[in-house]
Amino acid sequence: MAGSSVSVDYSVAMATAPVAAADWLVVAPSLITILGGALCLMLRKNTDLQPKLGVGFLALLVIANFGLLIRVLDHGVVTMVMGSWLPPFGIAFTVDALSATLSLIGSIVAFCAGIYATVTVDSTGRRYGFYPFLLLLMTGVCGAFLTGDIFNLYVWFEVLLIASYGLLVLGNDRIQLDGAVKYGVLNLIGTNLFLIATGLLYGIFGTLNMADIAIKVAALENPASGTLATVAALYFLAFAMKAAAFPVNFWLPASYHTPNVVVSAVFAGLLTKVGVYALIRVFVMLLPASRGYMADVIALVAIATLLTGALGALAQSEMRRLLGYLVIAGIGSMLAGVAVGTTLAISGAIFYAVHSIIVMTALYMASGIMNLMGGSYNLRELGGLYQRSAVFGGIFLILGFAVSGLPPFSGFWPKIMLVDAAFEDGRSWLAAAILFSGFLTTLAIGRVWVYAFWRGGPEGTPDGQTVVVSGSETAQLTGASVWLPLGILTALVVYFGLQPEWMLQLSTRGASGVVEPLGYLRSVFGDQ
Amino acid sequence: MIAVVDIITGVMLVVGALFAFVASLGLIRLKDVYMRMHAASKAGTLGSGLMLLALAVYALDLAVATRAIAGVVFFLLTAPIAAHLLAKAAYAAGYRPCADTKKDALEEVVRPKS
Amino acid sequence: MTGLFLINILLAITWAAITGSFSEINLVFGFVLGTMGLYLIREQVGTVAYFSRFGKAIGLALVFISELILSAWRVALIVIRPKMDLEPGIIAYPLTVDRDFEITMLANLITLTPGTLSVDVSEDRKTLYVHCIDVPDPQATIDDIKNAFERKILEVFR
Amino acid sequence: MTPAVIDDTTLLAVLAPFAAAVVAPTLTRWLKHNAAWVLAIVPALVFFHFAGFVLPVSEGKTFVAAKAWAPSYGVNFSVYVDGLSTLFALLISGIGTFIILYAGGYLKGHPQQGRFFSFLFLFMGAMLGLVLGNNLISLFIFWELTSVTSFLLIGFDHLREASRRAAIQALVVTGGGGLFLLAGFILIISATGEIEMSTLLASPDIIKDSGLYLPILLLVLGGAFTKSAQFPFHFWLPNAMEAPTPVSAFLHSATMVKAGVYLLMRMHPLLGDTVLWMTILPLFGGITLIVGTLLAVRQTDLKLMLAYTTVASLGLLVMLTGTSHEKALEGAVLYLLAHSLFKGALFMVAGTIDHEAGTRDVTKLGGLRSAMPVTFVAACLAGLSMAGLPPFIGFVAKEVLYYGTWGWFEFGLILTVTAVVGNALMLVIGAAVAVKPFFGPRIETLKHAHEGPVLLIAGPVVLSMTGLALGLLAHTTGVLFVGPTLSSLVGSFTQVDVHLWPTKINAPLILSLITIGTGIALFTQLDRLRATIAHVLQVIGWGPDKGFDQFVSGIVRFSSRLTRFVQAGSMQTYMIITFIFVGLTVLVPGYLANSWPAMPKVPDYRFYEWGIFVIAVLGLIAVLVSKTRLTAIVSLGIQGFAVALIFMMFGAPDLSFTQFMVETLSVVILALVMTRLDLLPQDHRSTGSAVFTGLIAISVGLGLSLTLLAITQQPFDTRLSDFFTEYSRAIAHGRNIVNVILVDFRGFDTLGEIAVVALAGLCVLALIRVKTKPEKSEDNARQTQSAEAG
Amino acid sequence: MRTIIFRTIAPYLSALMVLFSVFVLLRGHNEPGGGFIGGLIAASALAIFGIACGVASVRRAIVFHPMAISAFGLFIGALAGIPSFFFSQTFMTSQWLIFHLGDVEVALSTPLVFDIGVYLVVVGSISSIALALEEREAD
Amino acid sequence: METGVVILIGLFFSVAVYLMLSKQLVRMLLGIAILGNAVNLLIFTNGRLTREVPPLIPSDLYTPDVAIANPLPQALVLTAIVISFSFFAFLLVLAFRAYQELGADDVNQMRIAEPEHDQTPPQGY
Amino acid sequence: MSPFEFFASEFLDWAVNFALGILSISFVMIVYRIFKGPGLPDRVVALDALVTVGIGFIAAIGVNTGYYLYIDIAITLGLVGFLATVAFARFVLNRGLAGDETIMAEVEESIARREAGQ
Ligand code: NA
Ligand code: NA
Repeated sequence: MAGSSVSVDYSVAMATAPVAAADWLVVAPSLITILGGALCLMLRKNTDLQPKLGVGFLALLVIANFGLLIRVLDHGVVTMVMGSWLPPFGIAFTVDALSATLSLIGSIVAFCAGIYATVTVDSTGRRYGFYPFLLLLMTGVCGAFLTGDIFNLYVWFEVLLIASYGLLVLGNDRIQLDGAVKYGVLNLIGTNLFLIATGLLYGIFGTLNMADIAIKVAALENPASGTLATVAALYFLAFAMKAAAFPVNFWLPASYHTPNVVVSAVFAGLLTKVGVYALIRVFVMLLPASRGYMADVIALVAIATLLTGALGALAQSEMRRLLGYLVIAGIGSMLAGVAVGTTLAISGAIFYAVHSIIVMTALYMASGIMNLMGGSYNLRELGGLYQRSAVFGGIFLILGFAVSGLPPFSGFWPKIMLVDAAFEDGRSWLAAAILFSGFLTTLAIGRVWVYAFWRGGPEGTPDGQTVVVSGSETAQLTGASVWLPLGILTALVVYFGLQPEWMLQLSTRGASGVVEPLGYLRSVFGDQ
Repeated sequence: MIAVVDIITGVMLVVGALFAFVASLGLIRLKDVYMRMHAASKAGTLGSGLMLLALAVYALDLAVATRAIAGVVFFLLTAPIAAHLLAKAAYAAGYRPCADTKKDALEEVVRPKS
Repeated sequence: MTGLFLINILLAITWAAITGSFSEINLVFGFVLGTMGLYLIREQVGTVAYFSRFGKAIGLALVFISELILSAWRVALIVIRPKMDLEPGIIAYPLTVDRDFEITMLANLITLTPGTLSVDVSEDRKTLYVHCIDVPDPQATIDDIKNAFERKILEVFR
Repeated sequence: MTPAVIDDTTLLAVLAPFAAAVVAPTLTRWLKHNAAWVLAIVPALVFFHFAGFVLPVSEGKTFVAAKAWAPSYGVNFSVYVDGLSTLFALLISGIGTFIILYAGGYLKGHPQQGRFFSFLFLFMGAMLGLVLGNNLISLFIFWELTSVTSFLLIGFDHLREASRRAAIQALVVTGGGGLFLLAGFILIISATGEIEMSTLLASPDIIKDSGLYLPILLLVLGGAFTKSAQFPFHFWLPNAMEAPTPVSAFLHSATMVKAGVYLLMRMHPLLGDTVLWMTILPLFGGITLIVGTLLAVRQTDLKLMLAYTTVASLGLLVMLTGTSHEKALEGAVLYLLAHSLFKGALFMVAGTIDHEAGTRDVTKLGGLRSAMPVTFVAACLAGLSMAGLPPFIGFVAKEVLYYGTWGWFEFGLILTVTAVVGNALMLVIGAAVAVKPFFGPRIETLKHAHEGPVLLIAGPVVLSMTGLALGLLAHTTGVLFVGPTLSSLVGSFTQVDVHLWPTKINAPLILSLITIGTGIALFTQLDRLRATIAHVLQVIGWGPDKGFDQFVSGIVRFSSRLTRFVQAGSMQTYMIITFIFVGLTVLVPGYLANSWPAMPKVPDYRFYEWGIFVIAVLGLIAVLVSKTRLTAIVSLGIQGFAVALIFMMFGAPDLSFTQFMVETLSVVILALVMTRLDLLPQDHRSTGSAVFTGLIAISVGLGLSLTLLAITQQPFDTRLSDFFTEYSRAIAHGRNIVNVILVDFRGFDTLGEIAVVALAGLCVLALIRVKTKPEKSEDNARQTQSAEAG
Repeated sequence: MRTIIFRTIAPYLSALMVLFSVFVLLRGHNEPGGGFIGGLIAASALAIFGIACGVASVRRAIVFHPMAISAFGLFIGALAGIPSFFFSQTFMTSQWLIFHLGDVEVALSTPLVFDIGVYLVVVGSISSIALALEEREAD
Repeated sequence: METGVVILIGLFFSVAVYLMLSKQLVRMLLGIAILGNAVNLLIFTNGRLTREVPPLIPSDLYTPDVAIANPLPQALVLTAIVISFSFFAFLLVLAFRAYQELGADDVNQMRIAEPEHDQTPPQGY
Repeated sequence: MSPFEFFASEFLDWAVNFALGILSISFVMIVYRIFKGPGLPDRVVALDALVTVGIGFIAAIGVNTGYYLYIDIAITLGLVGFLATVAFARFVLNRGLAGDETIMAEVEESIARREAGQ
């Protein structure tokens, strides 16, 4: 039965050259998370072991991603073809600066969430798979960032989607179920659109490898026309849904405030950014002509998202819903980068993505602490937190200013890059929208600060007095598990604000990598 | 030899198909669910069983043949059970047989007139 | 125990049948798998009676297949008849057999044979309720079943 | 001439206050309020450092120092030392020193005194970075930092709503203005390609020639006017008086509010001396001057009176800068210097009185001169300088600025009149603040007033004394400070000859006399004047301050309306909108790109193949028309079954195999689940909505069919499949190519896929097993609401 | 469904199906079938078993919690890709071990292990879902 | 060869969408199930269609001697089927639990996450 | 080939197509029953019949293409078809006993029909 008797030239089908052990870093994130997730799942019922295992594997994940980034910075784009099958036939993981950066930042956020969860996720949550869900969510996230195969990208999207479902419903509060229904159905439509577009793309080019597609698209004499135009539009719609761009972002405000706050934190950090990443990868690298063709539409969507997001935040009295809208506003900025599409713009978008991943997760964690301290998420019922802990107040203010794009924090740099790029592209309205959205965000954050922190107590507290709210689970606030992750993320926010150079270089490198993907193609097909 | 096999296969296929057809016809024409079950669970099973065997014959391959037979046996095991369960369930749920059904021994057991 | 062993052998043979290779190694493998399969249902196989007389079993099988063809034919006739004047009914059939396995066997045979379909077994396992597609004379049908099947089953399992 | 590069000590000098900010709380925990003595050393050192630049700068030298910050984006942390920046740096660090001391006394024993110190230092550092900033981006960063720190300082007394409101107001106005400035700067950078102020100043016409002058000017003014509280953005400044007095004295009189003026002066060579410039600035400056003084007169609270005069003075400065007239600019520089000194001093006096007497209401104060002699002296000196009487620097400033305005071609008169009126009213306030509380009969206050401690007195005394000294040494002042600063304004080395006593009777002198006369006259009529203005304001009944609240609540209400509209909360609406966009997406591009397929010919399907299609269609219809969910579920089986047959008929046994299994299992799971559900049997849809949704559905299906058809009519590249076919058995040892693809060629997909399956299992487990907690009461409320809704 | 007829026959049917599912799994590399379909068949077998004889007996029969089985499948599925690391090949490069037992040629390979992983995952998850739903009805 | 299937696919999509636009969760789910089939058929058709020749290699050959159906889309669809099945199962149970806890299968009545009468944002300072 | 062999293969081709044709007609009839009902059990019986006939169809296709592997699909189909029927039977039973409104309506209908003497 085996083909040993027939003589075939393996070298025409398989990569026969020995692979450096370091190249395995490319699959390390996927492997670590899958094995870790599976292990946690097997030992599901040992609820004490779960956090140790989970956080341990997440730490491994961070290390692996860090190593991968180093590898990419040293050796340029790294490619591994699974099963040694030559591209475009096998599935290739192709990692450039963009992929590695986002993967690393994402894993850091997940790691912090893993620690934070040791406090906020009870034994039931552990028993019913919080850590497996989190780890396998990261399988999806990292896989999506690292893969170089469009269908494989779809698979990772699904992995992270189903994992997010699990996290979303964990606990089964009525509000969760409600949120999950909307989140579930709408996101399923999104991934189905992605799959449809991919199927059609395969029908056009007969290939699935991104590099291969990029080459074939470039070879077309009119790359923005014909059925490809429809495919591009479908991709845009699909990823816009994933990225929660207006007006197809209903699922986000409907669900992000419903689950356990640490879950909201992870979602806010990671999910939408994967959509943005896919948008950049597919639109800037694979279908540049279509991007140019649709630039005005994208810009329009970006403006709408920026404004509806920021205004939405102003309209909320519930902390987590407010933050949900801030996530959306941030997406608007990244979309603006995609709309402009220059290297500066894309690097701005990438930097913004990194910033947004960190700061939104941190803000949700902070809102969780606000709830623990003030016994509520509602701005009407919150108050006196600045009295309770000035340090926490400071942290919140830093994060708030960061998300508003005020210097000297991480949000500032991408903002000026994007505004700059928009001006240079002659899109003053886009620039104005970015700035105005930042202004509204400042106002929203200022209101939160005034109500929850400066005000002496809940709404109706007499002027000049303090009413101490009986902070419900203050016990959980003692101990590092809540503060450490928040501290790490805040430190990053400050670091990227004060020392932006490293991230600037990374994002610029990532951006030029997708704008002129020659390095990417070389690493897949060699010098051809 | 091949020719003979072809003929046999053809005949089995036609007969099987006709039985299947009869089963569906019964499904349409018979009056209530219980009677329809007769058609489906007998003629249907026999028909498709025959056609499966036809494939086995056509294959002229022990492996295929044995598998086909195993399959047929399997249907013969499942079909009656399926019918039985469905009939039991339908009756317990309260679905009445058609008016022609004069004798109904289950009536007083399941729905005693009290 | 011998019953179990027999069934295991049967499973092994089934395995050989579906894989289509009666080589020793494959039979052994089939036996192993069969054992695993039986392990799965270890709790349920307690009541099994094993066939004492294989010949009779074969006989039973033959009868039953012929009956099946016959019944299918009858149904066919009934169905394609332009106007059907049927007298369907549900009759209570007094069971002689009392073992689960035998009752099941009988019920299935009845279902697969002319115009009858086992609907239910009474709690006390004394009566089998049978739906008949055309019973001008219930007693006749009951006798049919008694002679056609129940006797044979008793021959096989006792 | 090109600026000389100096070592990094200047950079450190800018950073020093930040370091102080870090240590301040700890230090204060140890030394209590006496920490002020130690902390004050920092700004003092900074002061002396910059004092070292005075002589070289007065010889026309300029210096730069830079550290790379974000080189990939051309951002450096760099300073540009010239006359203007030196003057400001000295004011900030000098006054800062005494503010720190004053704060030590003023907030003595306050639990958060340490935090207060570090906020002050943060601000100080930001301010230094701003005025010395050479790199536009870093300049902007420090600019925003001043807004942020002032937000924290204004809201320092955060338990009081007024403070919170004032803080938000300041943040919104100055922070919002900052965005204009940022846009302006980025435009400058992209228009000129230059990011360093010094290089920009080296070629002054670069912006005017860029073609983006207008937007740049407007955006920069947007930043400057908000920061420097020009009408109509002036309202936040008086409210900022909610902050503790040291803050008012430092930020809202001497330094921060002058950042806008600084920016205008700094960019005068680049943006100034144009019709636009000379129209907008004098206009807004003049209005601000008059409005500010009138409102000041209306006040009785010492701090508020001072605050409004600050507004007025800022207006005056903007007005003068707007003339682009050398003499007027000289006046502006002098006035800037004078104002910082006397206003700083007067604020501290006001604070001291408040601190010692317990009230700041000028009507409740009187005869304190005996109780607080030193404060009294300081107050007088500062007040006289403010009133513009000799021999104070204020007088000198007034002389020069009159000289400037008088000589400013045709509009000179208007400007001069404005200046005179403004100054006269300013004199009134100066008198009211410096004289009224101390003279007249002693009014007893709730706290028995007596002289404050050294920490409180040091500031006022030194500052007012300096005001006097600079006046007496007018010439030196001119040479050391005014000349160099003026050079920065006009963009070329300029020397000035300032003297205290007018050499001959000329217009300025007469104007001064008129001013003084009018002032004294008005002072006697102060109460009536106050009443009149109060009445007028009452008649108007609206001001930008009220407007701010209306703006905020308005935008909040608007946003909540908008959000309710776009996020309506109804799932069906979400779905409809989403699918409308899907429909557009699949139809519009095809239409635009005209990529519709050719008319296909009828395919040669066999009889039974058509049969399968028919079953599929029937299955779909069955699901659609099924009245009850049960029928629908059963019908669902039909179309799934048909799909499996289609797969089989096109040579995909594995697919139809799987499809059969999956379809049946779906039905089974449906049945299992449905066993517990009681659902509405009907799909209620009005004809209208049925048609509407039907159209959406059809457009989606149509668009996808057309696209798919168009694609399948194109030739197809079977490269991948050929490869798999070629090596499936030869290398991968498998004859079922599909399976080999699944477990080998594309095994990684399958790995992800089984992860999905495993997770789905876990999800369902979590869904079914975890019991829902009994919900909170408000959820109950909402539940009932939604019940009513339904 | 508490009926003697069904309850008596179902266990044998299940055993038969499991047998068949293994067959489908093992021959998948060369004929239609494979881990996924095999898994589904086995899962259906367990479902029938559960419907006939109650969920508890199924749980006892399979000893481990179905999700644990599923997790184990995922685990070995991922592990199956790793051996190539030691031959300095890329992830999931298949490794073959072919030897002869009597007349039949037995081929052990990492893809086979992987496929078994798939099988276990599907059996575990699907039966977990089915059983969980069954239980709700039982109670 | 493709035409008929393509038209059928369009029909599948239309029906799926129409059902998903129902306000009844269960019908929505039926729509999702059909949508899955539609997408699978679409991918399958994109690989072009060949009648009745499965991508299998006869046991006596190393490469098939006749033109076979395109195996890749089959593998992709297989993956997609499995995934959509998993999602279907999840959503089904989710709907079931939602119905249990929220007491409604009318999605428009599921207003706990986003209540009908939502709080207005706080005013003042 | 000999005329007999020729006839044989001709006959087989005809038989296969005939069978497939007949079966597709049966499919349509069965689907009609699923439409018509009237009761859930009727539909379930029909669905079960659909599967049963499908098995025959598959076998015919197998003969048509000469791929015997279709047998396994047929076997599996029979298996899951059985499962589906069982599940539905159980559904009918539980809902019937639980007094599900839809099923009760159908039951009433069947009673009415019986009393109407149909
Ligand atoms: Na059957
Ligand atoms: Na019978």
